[in-house]
Amino acid sequence: MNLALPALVPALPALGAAATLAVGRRSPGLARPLAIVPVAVSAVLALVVAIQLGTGQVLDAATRLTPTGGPEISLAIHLDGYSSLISVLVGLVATCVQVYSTAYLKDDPRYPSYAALVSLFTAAMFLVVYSGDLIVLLVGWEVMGICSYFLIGHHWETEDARSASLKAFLVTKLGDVPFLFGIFLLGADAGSFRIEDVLRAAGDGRLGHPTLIALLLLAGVAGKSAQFPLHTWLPDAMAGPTPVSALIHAATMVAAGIYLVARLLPVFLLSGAALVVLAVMAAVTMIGSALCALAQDDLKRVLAYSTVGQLGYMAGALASGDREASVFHLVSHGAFKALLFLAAGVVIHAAHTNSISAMSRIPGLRKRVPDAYWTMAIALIALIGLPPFSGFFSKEAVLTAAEHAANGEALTNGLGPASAVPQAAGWIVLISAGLTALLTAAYAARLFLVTFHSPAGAALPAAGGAPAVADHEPDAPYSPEPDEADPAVAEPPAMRWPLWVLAVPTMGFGIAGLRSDWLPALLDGGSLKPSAVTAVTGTGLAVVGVLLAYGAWRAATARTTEGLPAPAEPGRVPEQAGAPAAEVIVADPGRALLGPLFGPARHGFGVDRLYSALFVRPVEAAARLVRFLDREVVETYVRGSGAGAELLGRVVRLAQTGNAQTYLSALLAGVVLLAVLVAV
Amino acid sequence: MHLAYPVVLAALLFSVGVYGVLARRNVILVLMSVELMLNAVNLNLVAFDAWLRDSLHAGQALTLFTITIAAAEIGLGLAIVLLLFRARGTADIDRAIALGDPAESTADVDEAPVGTEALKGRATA
Amino acid sequence: MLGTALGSHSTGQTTVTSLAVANPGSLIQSVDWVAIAPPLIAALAALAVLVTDLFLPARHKRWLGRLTAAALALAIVSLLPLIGGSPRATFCAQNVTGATDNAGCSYVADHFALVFQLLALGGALIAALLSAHTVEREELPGGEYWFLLLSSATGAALLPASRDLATLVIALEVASLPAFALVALRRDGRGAEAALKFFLSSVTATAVMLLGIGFVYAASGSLHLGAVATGLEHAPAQLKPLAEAGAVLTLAGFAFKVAAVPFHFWVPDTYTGAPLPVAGYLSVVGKAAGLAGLALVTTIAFRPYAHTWGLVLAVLAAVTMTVGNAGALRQRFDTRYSAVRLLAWSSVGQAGYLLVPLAAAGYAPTTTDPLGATAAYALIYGVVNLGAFGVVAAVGRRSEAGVDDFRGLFARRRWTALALAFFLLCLAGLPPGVIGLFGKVVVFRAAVDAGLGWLAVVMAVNVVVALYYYLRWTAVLFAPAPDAAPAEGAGERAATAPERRLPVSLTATLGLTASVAVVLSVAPQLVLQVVGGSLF
Amino acid sequence: MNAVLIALLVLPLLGAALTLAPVFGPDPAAADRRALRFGTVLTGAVLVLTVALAVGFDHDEPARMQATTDLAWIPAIGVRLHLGVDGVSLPLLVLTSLLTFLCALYSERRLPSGAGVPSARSFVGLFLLLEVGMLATFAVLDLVLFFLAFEIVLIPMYFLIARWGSGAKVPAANRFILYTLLGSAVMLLGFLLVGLKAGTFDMQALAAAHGSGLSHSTQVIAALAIMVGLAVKAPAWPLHSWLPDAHTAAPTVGSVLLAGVLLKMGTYGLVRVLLPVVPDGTTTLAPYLGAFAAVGIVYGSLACLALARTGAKGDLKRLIAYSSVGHMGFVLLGIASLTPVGVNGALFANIAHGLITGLLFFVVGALKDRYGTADLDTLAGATGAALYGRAPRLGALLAFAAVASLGLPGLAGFWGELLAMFGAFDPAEGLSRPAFVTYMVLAGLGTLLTAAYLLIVVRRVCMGDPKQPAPVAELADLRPYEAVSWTPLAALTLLAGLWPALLLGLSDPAVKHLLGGG
Repeated sequence: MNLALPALVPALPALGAAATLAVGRRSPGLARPLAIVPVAVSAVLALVVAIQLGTGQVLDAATRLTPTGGPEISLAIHLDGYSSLISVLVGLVATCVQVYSTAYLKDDPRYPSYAALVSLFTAAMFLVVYSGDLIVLLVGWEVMGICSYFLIGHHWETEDARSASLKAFLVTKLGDVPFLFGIFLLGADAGSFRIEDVLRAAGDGRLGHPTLIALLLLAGVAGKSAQFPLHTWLPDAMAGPTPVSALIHAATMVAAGIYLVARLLPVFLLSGAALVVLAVMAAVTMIGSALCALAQDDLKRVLAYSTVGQLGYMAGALASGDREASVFHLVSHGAFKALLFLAAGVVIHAAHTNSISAMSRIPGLRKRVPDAYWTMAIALIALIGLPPFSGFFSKEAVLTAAEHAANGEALTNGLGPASAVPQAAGWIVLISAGLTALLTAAYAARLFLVTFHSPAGAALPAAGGAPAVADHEPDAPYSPEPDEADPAVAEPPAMRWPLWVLAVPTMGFGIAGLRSDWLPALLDGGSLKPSAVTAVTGTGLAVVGVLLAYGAWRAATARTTEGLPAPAEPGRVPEQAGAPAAEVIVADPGRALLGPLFGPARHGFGVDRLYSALFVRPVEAAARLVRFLDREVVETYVRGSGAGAELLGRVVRLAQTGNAQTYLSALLAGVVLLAVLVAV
Repeated sequence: MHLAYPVVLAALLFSVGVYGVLARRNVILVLMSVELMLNAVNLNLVAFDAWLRDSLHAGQALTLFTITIAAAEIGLGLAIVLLLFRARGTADIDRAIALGDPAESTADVDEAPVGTEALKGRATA
Repeated sequence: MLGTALGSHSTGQTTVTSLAVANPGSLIQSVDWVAIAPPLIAALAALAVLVTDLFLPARHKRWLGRLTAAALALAIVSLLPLIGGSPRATFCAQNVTGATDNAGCSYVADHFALVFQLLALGGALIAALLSAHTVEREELPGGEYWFLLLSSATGAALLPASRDLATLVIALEVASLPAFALVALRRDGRGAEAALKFFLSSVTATAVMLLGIGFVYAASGSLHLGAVATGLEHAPAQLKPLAEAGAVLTLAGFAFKVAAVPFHFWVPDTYTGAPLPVAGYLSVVGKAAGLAGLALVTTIAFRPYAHTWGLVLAVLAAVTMTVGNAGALRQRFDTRYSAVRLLAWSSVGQAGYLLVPLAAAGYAPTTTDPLGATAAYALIYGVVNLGAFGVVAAVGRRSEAGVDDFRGLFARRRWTALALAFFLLCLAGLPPGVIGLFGKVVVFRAAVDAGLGWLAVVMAVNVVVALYYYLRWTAVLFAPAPDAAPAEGAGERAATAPERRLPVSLTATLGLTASVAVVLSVAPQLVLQVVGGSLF
Repeated sequence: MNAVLIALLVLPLLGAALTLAPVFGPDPAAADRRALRFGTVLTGAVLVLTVALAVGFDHDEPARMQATTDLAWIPAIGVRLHLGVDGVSLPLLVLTSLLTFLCALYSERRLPSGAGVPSARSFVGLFLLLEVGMLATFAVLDLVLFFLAFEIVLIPMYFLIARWGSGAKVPAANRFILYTLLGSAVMLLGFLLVGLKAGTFDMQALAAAHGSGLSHSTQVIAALAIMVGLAVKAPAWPLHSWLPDAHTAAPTVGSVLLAGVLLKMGTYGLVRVLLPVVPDGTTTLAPYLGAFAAVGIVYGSLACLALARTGAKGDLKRLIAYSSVGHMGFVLLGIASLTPVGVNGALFANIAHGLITGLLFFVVGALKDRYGTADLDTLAGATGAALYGRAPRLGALLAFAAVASLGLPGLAGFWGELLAMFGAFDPAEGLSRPAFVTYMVLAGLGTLLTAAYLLIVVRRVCMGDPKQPAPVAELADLRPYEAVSWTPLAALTLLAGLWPALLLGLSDPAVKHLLGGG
């Protein structure tokens, strides 16, 4: 299998990006094909590479990029089952997003720069997936970060986009600095930055202090995959256009962290402590984000918190030593979460608002965007993890892995001794995974019911017919112009087609895990069949979650239809270009389920305020101190020496009185002084 | 005669000369006290020459030269004093201070030398 | 250290012209006329000028200037035969015991003497060229001016070659007395006052020096420098304080001439009061004479007390340059005479740099000879300083040029401004003034080699302080021309500055000094070769 | 080949001399135009010569000194006219001639004019003299000549700032020249101490001796003197206070050269003189240099943060000057680690900083010309200057430069900082490992702070609400001459980022030779 193909996969979108940037301003018409074709071709190439590689094979090839005086940095490729699986996912999602964006941002003047950045992002993601050298991986890693910064800041007219982009880049950069130190430690101990050398060194036990390395790498992963301590940037990143959220903040970039840990799992298996830390991190992320998702009013923020939660799942699987389950869940989650975001995009596009309570008061929303409605339903079912769809299988794989780790025989599939994974990690992951399954079912159901099926929307056709969208009062339900009513306009084909393409893997991909010669053969060969106990408990918890949400929703709608206004909650809605809506929550089961937790959950448990108090304010104080230090202390030294010279000059001039006798007396005094000095 | 007498006398003469130079207001008297100092030195030289019993009599030779130099200097000195008197109308040494450094102007004329530094502080700090 | 150096030169008593008869026993000594040629020519020229002045009508007075310049040139040329081979000594007394065979001689034309005679006579020549224009414009008494200049030059040329204290004193006085008269030649209040201050300070310093010489004579028993050195080594213990005091007092006289710190007060007043070329002459040739005297006295006569006067000179050097530069720093640019006053303070500062290698000679190991650094720096300083005085003469009418008259000179007279900028940067020691930079490098080298680290650092700081006022003056040169309605004072003076071409003598001076400085900048080896070999 | 190197130095010198002669015709306006054109042509010729030198350079043994000329100039004090180029100095030569050519191109259209600004002829003369000083510094192999070249640069830059600058230009120029002169005077003392004790001023011979002829105490004193002198030039933290004033007052072209090349002379001096000649002294002082470097990185970025805050009345050029202090902190950290990795990183960061900060100063200078002021608050207003909307290409270029400056991998800024930190991660033996690891952590924190203030600047300048009232109504986008003179910098930043072997391949063997001393 010649090396041209894998080398071409990351190169093509990069060249496409350059071409789009170059030609974008002069002939916007050309920008669309230049955006879609390279990404699509590279997706196909990724598939070809995957097929050529076949199952259970590892390909390593490298050429020196540069000497450094120490360990060399090389352009290396490390292809195995994981890389081909994820590269195909990335190719698929990226192509869908590019196609989807042509319609979504049809009338946006800055489309060429947007498309170029998405292509550059895809190239960077391919580089991370294929790269065999840690430093080159870091290059792809940070280029992804800067592309997400620019894309989040696409609508730089709005204040939210401006602050969200800055916050996203700084939080990920905060994670990347320890990540770099982790790479240094690995490079120094293994003598080279090549991943195969690092893995061999881990195998021979030549790594000096694995726990420190693992923790440093975890910091980077937490930053990039929005895990507990550094997750605050992802919900705000929803200020970017929805296709960006779909591509970057659902399927690819956030998955890079998990992919890296999967790649370097032997290093992590060397230290039990790191695995426990990973498990605790995953648990807190899962539960916290699920609770927050239950309380959000913005459709995209619900999905963002859901992504954070699902990434917690994958991290939990890794904490229990089974990277197969984690990647299996990663791929299936990538598919259905991308689908959810794109469908959400359609709904937001049609409803001109992000807030689900405002959507709930739009009559007949279901009718207007049927495709989005059905695909969203499928995706939500996959998210909840009910049997037929892929979500069920991948979630069960994670639960089985946790269960095995809990009773001591972790499914490390030959990467390390089963005993390497402490049972505590297994128990933490198992319990939190169960609880999150229930909460996930709850918020998914809440989302679906409130958005599409709230009675107020259906029961108030009469209140419709309000004038055009421009001047409608903040809390009046928005009613569409006549032409937007029929589905053909609300859902242009370019938006509809990708939904169904992504729906296929959402439904079918789960089965691929059943047969041992399909997916497991591609990966490490461990079985991915869910064990009976976890299957039953998992699904049971999911069903209970749905029922709870349904019950709470029924009660809430019953109360509203009798005229009892639900307690008004003027929530701040970071809306997109849609109408500002400080809306009244009509019938929200979340409030009933969460009770007292509803307020804090809505604002992400105050983590943002904590961080600004912990980090931002001390840095600003330090900056003011430095400015004072620079102006007062260093300056006084310099100015002082200048003034010293001036003072001496003034004294010398004063001595120059012009009187000859003063000169003579000074002269003789000097002579006497010298004579005494010498003679004595 | 022991060496001490002429040397002490010379020292006394020299200090009287120094006092005269520093204290007198009239320039001519200052000139006279300078002459005193020179003669004190001559006395010294001659005394040492005798005390050393120098065959080459270098001391006395130098005294001769010093006397001629003193004469020349006084000639010139008086000419200068005469010139000063004719130009300034006074021989008072304290009045001849026209050439001193002009007083510090209150505002610095050219751009304020703020920020300029000789960095003496910097070098020693 | 000097003894060994002198010893290495095997010199015989070379009888030269038929006039001198080698008669060892009798008091009539053979006189080596070629050796004493340079000061002799200058002296004869002085007499010639004095006599011809009587016969020349007023309108031919200019010829005296040309005669003086020719005589000085001839004197410089007469240095050439003495350059090669071994030093030639004359006026020797047989019965003086000294470390080297030349110890007894009063006049030794060795490498050291030749360099400083070149400096003295060269400086005098440039000053003569400079003063041709001033004598004519300020109606100074023609004959007397040239006679005094030549006689002072004779004294300055005699001093470096003299090897006993008496000749040193006489040479110093011969150099100083005409200078008092030169300063007073302008016959106005300012000239008189300047001359008075110069006179009083000089005379007092001479008296102190003679006192010191008396004590040294008492302690060592002889006046010849070589003999004094051996005498001081064997001086009895109770005479040691007397000898050391004598040594310091002797240094006072020369330190006055070099304008070291306690003796520098007369410099600004005298330079501003004196006619411009005289000020230039004093700042270069006067200082060179003082320096030569100091070098001779310290390195030959007081060699046993090397460390004491080494420290004294180091402290003196440090304080002198600091005071000189600090004084110059606060000069105001708008008053009259501020240009000359700034140059006066700058010359005090430069005297500090000149003293550094002398101090280093006290500490230096016997191998290297730091005196070369003083000679080299003095040569560079001489050329450049006289050039600067030349430009000040060209711009200001009498010596009243304020620095503000130079504002925008680049627009009016491009090449004069460039010349002054070049001279100032040489004085500051910054490229494009490359020769100034190498002068400073050589002085730094001497200090570092002798281990005087602290002095080198003080000098570094002083280079920076000095740069400030040199640069401000250079910046004024290139400042935009004074706008339409200048302040009344400056405007009136600037407007009347004659736009016509410079007189021939001034252009000659500026051309000579500028070309010498540029040639030296391109090939510093010409002047720095002095640094390499041992001077004595 | 050595003829090319000599021509490289002589050509601008003759050009500078020529501008003094009235050779450009009587009419001042035409003469100025011709003089500027002459300046561009000459600097272009110098660029062609340097490229020829680079092409002719024998790339597979960059450790050997090539194109050498060795003539005795002043035997009295042992100064030899010794020129030569190796892997360390070649990239710097190319960078200098490139930046000077681009500045000449830029100033042909955009010379700062105004009341009291001298003629373009003297500008070109000073400009060429500046180029001679810069090229000579990198090409010379004799300590005293290095000091001479170091000083040639001072007078032209002083006049560039004092005459063509803006704001409090004369005090800033005075502070620049006096501060740097004191530094170089102290450095001269160090050179003389080494030269006298070792017997020769020739860098190659001294490097070969690798400090054998010098006692330990001499080495420490000499190293201290040289390090202080050079630390003033590459502003190490406590000695940096001349840089912000100089940059705020300097004209655009002056700022580009001051940041692009003059700072590199200091760090180049550290690598060329300090490391090989006084190794023991450097090893004793390295931890302190590392400490000052690390503090410099954090201090510089915090100062920038203070300036970038709204309402802080921060001047954009002053901010970039402080960012230079931060970036040069990385270079000094790399050098202080005394390892091949660290020093390679330092040299790479040198070139990268030259390119990126040159571009930044060009763009900010253009902004200052368009808005009339570089004050961030007036520029940004309440929400931001929305440069993306009003002048998209200019905004994109500023964003590119800012992103490159914060060390985005894939652009030139990353490799220097990476290797410098990796060098500090395991410093040479004999240096205390924990100290250097703390410096590395501080440097890591520095990169985060750098990213913070640069992106704040991008946010306040490039982003913003277009409907917000702007200080300047109509804003011209990228002009053709600006595009021509800036694109090479952006292209090279990208090229050096994607293909670091272009520079590291040259410097690695040379650095191993310098450190190894063999």
